[in-house]
Amino acid sequence: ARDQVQVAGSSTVLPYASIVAEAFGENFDFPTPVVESGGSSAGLKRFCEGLGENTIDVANASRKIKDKEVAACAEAGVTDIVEVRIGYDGIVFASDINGNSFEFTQEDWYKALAAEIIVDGAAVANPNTTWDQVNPAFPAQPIMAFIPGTKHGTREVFDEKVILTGCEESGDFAKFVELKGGEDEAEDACMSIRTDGLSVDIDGDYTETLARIDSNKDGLGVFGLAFYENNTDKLQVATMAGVVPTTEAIAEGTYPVSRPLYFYIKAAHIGVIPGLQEYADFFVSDDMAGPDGPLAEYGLVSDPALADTQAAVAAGTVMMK
Amino acid sequence: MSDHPTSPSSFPSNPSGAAKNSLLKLDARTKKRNASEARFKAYGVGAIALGLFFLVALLTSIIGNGTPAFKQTFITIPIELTESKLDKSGVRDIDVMKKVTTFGYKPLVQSALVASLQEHGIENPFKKAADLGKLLSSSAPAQVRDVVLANPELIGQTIEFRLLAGSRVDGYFKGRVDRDALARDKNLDAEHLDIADAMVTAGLIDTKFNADFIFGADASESRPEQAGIGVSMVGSLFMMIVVLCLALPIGVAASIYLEEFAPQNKWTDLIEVNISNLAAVPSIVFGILGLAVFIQFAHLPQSAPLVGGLVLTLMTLPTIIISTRASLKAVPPSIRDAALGIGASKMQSVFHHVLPLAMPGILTGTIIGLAQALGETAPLLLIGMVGFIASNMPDGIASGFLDPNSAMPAQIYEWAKRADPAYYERAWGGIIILLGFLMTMNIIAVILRRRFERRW
Amino acid sequence: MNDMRIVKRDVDMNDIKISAKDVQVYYGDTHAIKDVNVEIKDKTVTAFIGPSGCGKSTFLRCLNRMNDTIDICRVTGKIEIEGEDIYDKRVDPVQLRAKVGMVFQKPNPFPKSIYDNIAYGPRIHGLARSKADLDDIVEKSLRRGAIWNEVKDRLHAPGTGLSGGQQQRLCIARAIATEPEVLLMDEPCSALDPIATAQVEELIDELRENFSVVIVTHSMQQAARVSQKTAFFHLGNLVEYGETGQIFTNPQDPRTESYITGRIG
Amino acid sequence: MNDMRIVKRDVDMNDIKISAKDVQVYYGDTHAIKDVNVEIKDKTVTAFIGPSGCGKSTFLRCLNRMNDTIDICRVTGKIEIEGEDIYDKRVDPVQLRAKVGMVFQKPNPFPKSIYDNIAYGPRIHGLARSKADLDDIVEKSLRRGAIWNEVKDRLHAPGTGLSGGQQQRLCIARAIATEPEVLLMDEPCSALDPIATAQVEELIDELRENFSVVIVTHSMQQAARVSQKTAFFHLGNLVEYGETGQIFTNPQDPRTESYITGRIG
Amino acid sequence: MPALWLFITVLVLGLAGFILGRARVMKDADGDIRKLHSLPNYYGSNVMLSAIIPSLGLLVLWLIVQPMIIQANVASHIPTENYADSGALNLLMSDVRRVADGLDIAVSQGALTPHAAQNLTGTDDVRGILGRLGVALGTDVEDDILTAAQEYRIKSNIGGWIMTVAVIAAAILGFAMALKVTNKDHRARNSVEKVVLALLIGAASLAVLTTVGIVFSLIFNTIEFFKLYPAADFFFGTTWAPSFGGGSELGILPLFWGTFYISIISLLVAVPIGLFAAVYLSEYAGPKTRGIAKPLLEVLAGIPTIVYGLFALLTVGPLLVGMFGKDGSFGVNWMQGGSAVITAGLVMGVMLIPFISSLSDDIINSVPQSMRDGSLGLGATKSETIKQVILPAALPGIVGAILLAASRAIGETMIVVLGAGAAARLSMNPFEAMTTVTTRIVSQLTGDADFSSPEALVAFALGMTLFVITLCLNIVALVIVRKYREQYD
Ligand SMILES: Nc1ncnc2c1ncn2[C@@H]1O[C@H](COP(=O)(O)OP(=O)(O)OP(=O)(O)O)[C@@H](O)[C@H]1O
Ligand SMILES: Nc1ncnc2c1ncn2[C@@H]1O[C@H](COP(=O)(O)OP(=O)(O)OP(=O)(O)O)[C@@H](O)[C@H]1O
Ligand SMILES: [Mg+2]
Ligand SMILES: [Mg+2]
Ligand SMILES: O=P([O-])([O-])[O-]
Repeated sequence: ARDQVQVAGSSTVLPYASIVAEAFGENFDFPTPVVESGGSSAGLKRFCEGLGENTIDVANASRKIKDKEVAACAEAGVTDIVEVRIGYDGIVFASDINGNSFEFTQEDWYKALAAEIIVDGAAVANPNTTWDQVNPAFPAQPIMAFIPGTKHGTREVFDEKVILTGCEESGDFAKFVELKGGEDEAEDACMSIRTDGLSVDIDGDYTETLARIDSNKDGLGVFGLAFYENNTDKLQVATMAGVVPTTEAIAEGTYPVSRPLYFYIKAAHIGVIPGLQEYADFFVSDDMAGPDGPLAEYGLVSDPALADTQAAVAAGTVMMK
Repeated sequence: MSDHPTSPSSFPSNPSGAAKNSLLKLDARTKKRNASEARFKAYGVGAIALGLFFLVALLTSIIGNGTPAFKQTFITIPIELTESKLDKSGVRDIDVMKKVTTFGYKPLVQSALVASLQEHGIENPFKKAADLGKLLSSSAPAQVRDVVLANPELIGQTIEFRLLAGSRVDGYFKGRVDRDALARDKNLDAEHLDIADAMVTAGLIDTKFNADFIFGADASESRPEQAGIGVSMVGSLFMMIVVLCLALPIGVAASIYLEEFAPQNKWTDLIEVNISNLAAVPSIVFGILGLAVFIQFAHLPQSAPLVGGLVLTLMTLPTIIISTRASLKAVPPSIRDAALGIGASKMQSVFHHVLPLAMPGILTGTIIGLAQALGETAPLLLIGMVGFIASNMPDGIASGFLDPNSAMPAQIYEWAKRADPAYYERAWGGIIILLGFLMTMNIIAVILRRRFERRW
Repeated sequence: MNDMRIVKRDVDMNDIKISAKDVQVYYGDTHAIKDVNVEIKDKTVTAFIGPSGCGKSTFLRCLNRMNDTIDICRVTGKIEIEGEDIYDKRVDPVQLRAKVGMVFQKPNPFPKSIYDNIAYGPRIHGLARSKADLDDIVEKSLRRGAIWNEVKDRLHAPGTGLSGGQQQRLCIARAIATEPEVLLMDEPCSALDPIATAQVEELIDELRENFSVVIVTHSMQQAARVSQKTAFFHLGNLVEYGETGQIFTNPQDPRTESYITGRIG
Repeated sequence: MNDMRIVKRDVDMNDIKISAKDVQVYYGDTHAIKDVNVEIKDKTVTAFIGPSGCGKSTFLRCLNRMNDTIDICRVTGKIEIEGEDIYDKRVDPVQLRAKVGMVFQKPNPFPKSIYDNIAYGPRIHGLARSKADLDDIVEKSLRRGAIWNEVKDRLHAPGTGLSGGQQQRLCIARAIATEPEVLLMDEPCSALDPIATAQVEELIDELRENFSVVIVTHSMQQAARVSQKTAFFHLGNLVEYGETGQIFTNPQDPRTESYITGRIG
Repeated sequence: MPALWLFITVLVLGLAGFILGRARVMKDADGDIRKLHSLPNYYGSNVMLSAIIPSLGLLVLWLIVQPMIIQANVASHIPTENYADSGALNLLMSDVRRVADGLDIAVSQGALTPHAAQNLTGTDDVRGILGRLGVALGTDVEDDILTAAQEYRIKSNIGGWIMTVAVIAAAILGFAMALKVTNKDHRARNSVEKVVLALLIGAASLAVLTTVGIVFSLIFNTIEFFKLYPAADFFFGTTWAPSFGGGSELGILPLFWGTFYISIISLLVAVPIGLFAAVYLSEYAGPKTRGIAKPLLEVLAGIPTIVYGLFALLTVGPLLVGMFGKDGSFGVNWMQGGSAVITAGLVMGVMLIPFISSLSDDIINSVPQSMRDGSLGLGATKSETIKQVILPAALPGIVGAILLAASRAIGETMIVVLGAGAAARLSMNPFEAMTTVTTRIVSQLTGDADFSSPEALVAFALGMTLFVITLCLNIVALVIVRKYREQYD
């Protein structure tokens, strides 16, 4: 019989899960859990294959599970799911350490990366090619943005919390509603990113973004906070809406671009797979996920409502259907 | 001819100028052909030189980036194992002592470091022991705890421990980290480096060859200094055993059937096309197949090298089959005739004569197929072999095949993604080991291949 | 199998060993053998003669189903050995070829040592009880193939490193090492000097005492010397078949006569 | 190249074309050719005779440096063609082989069509100015090789699908298609019937008018018929070399005599 | 008896059969192997195979069929009103099996006596008992499930015994029958060869089975995808723009074009270099050079693709931009960023060199020397010989090698992601970023989209389409090889 906890899913959650798993293995008699990476979606898919030893116990996700997925899970017999929010992932904008510094607003990013913007009341293909055209306060550095590819959940956050917000703030959104004839259409118009090569989708990981900035010093990249904090020797971070991204700022909610991270447990496996409950408890314990714990130290933005989560995990509260 | 006036058949050269075409002088056409010959040969040399040049370029960058991974910085300090902290009950009951987690050991280790600095008269600007403790790897408490739990009698004594230094400190001694870079790094300050320098002078810090990198297990994101590739190397080894034991015989058997026995008809054409087509199937699709067939249908364990090996076998088969068939085809029919004419059965003619002659090609296919299998990550993603799988070394054959493990390329791929730059050098170091592994694997095949090579 | 063979031996001295009826061979669309009917006697040497390209090799290869290995080759008609149809489904071509050995027109030694070339057949047929036995067979075969003296010091050198004529004799030795009942020899002496030729002819004569031999040759003298029966092929037809003496002295068909006297090629 | 050759032709009818001095050939440690000295005349047919394995092919292959292709083969001594050392560094074996053509002992047609087999040489040497020219050369060569009638309807069928004797004639045709000055023929008639043999001999005779031909044969009759000079090899030695008539009627060396009379092999 | 032990027993029987069969026939022939139809080992093998093959076949078949039969049988114990459809029944049955397996474990570990296990009722805490033993149960066990599970256990137990008996009987029967016919005239070789042939066929079928497996593992999700996304838009769409909010455009054309373009460029690099290297190695180089250079080149195939990817990203890309980019050394300003089709193509080409060079070298090396002699003897230069005689003769093998390299190029991800970028684009310009089908399969499969959304399912449709397209290409290649193949002798 399988005696280790089997975890799969998000590569964003992986570092945190691996820190927990390692400490769990060191401090408990249970074997070190296996934490696979492969993406939130792939993890949830395997999570929802069914119950049993040949399926995983825990799925990590950098987004909330979707209703359709819950339904698919239920269809395969995975009816009782415990949802655990472990904290937040800050998303930051950084450039080469030796380059110019930036203080962005969402509007700047929208103006720089949208496929179309409103100029003189008409939607035109984005004419901006240097940052000073976007915002005169910026240097005349060519626009070159490395943003997460469409496979990454981060992209969704970026689209909605940066580009769409920027679109709304600039007032272009209202104009688009007028022009395109509907809010949905306007949203689509706002969030479509230019494809002329000034914005580059990164399908790989943050290391790839970093490498691209390394080989193109004009580049600006989108990173996770934890990643940035480990690479402060190469990157300088930009402020967003006047706030410097730090764990504190994100926890307080003043820094606007972040997303919650989760993991999901099969309730049916609790008490069956040895160590599963203990692993979940340990993960959300103050020792690990608390504001001074190793996860926060590594870059996780601790959840202010951690105590509630701890209680829910201990009680094995399952999601409402 | 005029070059050889002493030649016995020498004649006065023809006055009309119709020069005889001397062998020693190339005629125009031969010159042209020779030039094209020389060009052709030069292309060959050029091709090989180019190939080798790329190899050297790649190897240089691999080795240049990867060698630091083989060295590691250690901090040696005495730690007092206070009973009041580690075993309040005082009865040395392991189960009770286990209640003290690494979080309990951490302050102990950190204060020991402070004490050690004081003892050596090294100035310590940090008020909190925890701040100074950033010099140490976060693995230190676990390291101490393991020793204590294994030898409870040590409690109460002061023991000298050789602990891993944190990755930034290690990076400092390898030239990766400097004081400027630390200005905005919350993990370490420039003062730490001053202390580290002083500690080197005091003999508390040294940088040594790090065998744990070659033999150890993976570590979490927060402790690159502890990570090793050994366990995943064993994972790869077991997978390669599966691949070799299955793909080679099955591939050769399938090729023999298709090339030597199968009737030539639409069906075999279909199979032939199918096999070449399998080679073009993206490897991740084999992962989908493996997950469905081996884990969900056959209920084999997840993350197991056995399953990984099976998936890679399916992936390697086409390579071996294609190369085997090509070399079987290249054996001249007269050899088959000779054997059949003596009364050998078709089977005997194939196994006794054709197969040995096709062996070089088969081995080449094996070399290439195994190289591919050894370096493949994508299909492993779907069967649970990529991620953080820090198991211990398998403790037997069965456990080697069935217990969760990763593989070298998956490990390298994971490392390459990790945020701490210290993992960067480890990824390259891992590649060095992977290549070493590959070449060791190849050597046997290459030697065998040379023995089988002959012309006829 | 062996002893059966021996039992069968003394049934009839001039028994019919092989009979071919209405044999047609096609290479793709080319009709290479047309309607050949022939009866080959046991313990007899039969010579096939005829101009180059007339189908001698093709027909010879039919007799032990070596044509099976040529994809485009199609054989119809009936060929019987000792009354058994060799193209019958139940017949194992392997057993057939063990019984009907062959020396090919182009020498084709295995890329192995000379010793292994000879020993291969006896090994797979289990003709040797021991290593010494095998050594014996190898030596005997090489001697009978008239090549022993030349190769005795280099038994473990590759067979492909021999001269053309040596290779040919090696192939003869290889074929007789398995002691077939019928031996088909496709121009076995083409690359041999007169002495070696004489030795091989002697071998053929000796084989005839127990087995039957079919030999393709371009040398009328040789055919006359070694064979009792001669078949003359021309353009895929078996033009004439009969006692060697008669064929050479008193041919029935004008084509045979022209060929023998050197008028058609 | 062609016309130049014709100019040279009439220099001397009995010029020495090839002279070999102290030629030794080793295959690894085997000493295959020992101290051979021979002078081959231009516009003459020279026959090499000798028992199988005596080194005829080996020596023949020295004359156009085909031995270069055998790794373990080592040649010492001096071989001159028209006074030029062919083993000289400056000599291009390619040019040499264009001048000294060769028909190998084992027919080795290319796995190409019959047409391409023949056209291959003329193409690489640029002997044809046009497609029609090439067709011409092919037809002429096949006719001279006495195989035109058999293959004229299947010029685009593969050369490997021919009978043994046809392949041999194809190789002869292939060799003469490039019009070499010297033609080395290693048992060119071994697989041929008497008529085809006669045709090839006729070809040789015709070639002699302009070129020199060296032929290896096991048939004394053939040697006597076609050659003016004969060299007898034995165990790697050139035992005797002289006028054909003299060698066959009045051999100086007892070994020659034994061989001719059929006593040593 | 557990299957493993049964398996071992059969193997031991087989081994005994080998020894006995051999001994028997030797005795029959009075120790004179010349009297045998086949070599003695064939007789031994024949007995061994007769003992092993049918019985193991039976074992495997039994292991597959028995649960099916028992399941059908046991399912009748579950009232029809408890489940809605066959899917739900399946779910229930898997529960039954899990409970039954759990009870087995409980009994074998001594947590329950066999008797107690059969007498548990729904009121007992079955889930708790089994949970403590590490058996995962989704819900509390209901009465009829438990009954069914107990029934299941009884039947499998009985079935297991019958299986043991049947398999051993089959082995002994095969053993005995084979031994009985073992005499000196028995055609043992033919029998053994038949079995070997069957094994060879089996191995070949495995390749076919793999194909079937791949098609099956892709087809259902592909169909699912086409239910959500119009096929015409997928096959003829010229935009690839997946997005999380829905409204994705998932046209395959730009991906297919990218795949094609990058593969072509990589082959343009690898084929000439590989072929020239192969020719040089086999025709010009001495054994020493060859012995060193060939394995060295093969190392290129073993370097992990991530290294090539980084090489493309960090070295080749910037280098090319330095040449073709703005202010580049050629001053042409063709290239904007380092990520481009040409970057990935070049680097991938390097990786593919050994695929072509090594395999072709082996094939060229096995062209008979007489072919070379024939050509050289006509005064051809080595290169003429190679180009016109040897390469055509080696064509099938070379085409095989090229196909293998092309396949690898089509299937590669890492180099493309890092070297060519992730942007799907339909453009002729090799200096632009593009992407391939395979990388999109990987990224959509490992991405964050809802796994039942078209954005995730498209991976399967892409896989399926790629499969069909490469199949067509392979058919073309086969036809070409057939046409130009030159069979030497
Ligand atoms: N490739 C080789 N490697 C080693 N020995 C060889 C090789 N080729 C020929 N020999 C040996 O060299 C000697 C001379 O061989 P060669 O082929 O010249 O004989 P030959 O006179 O042509 O005989 P034949 O009439 O049988 O063709 C023979 O003893 C032969 O075994
Ligand atoms: N593999 C083949 N494919 C096509 N045609 C073939 C093949 N083998 C032989 N032939 C043709 O069949 C006819 C008979 O060939 P066969 O080899 O039987 O002649 P042969 O009598 O042995 O001649 P030779 O004395 O030249 O060896 C010839 O016209 C030949 O071209
Ligand atoms: Mg013939
Ligand atoms: Mg010879
Ligand atoms: O792997 P992710 O799901 O976090 O992108």
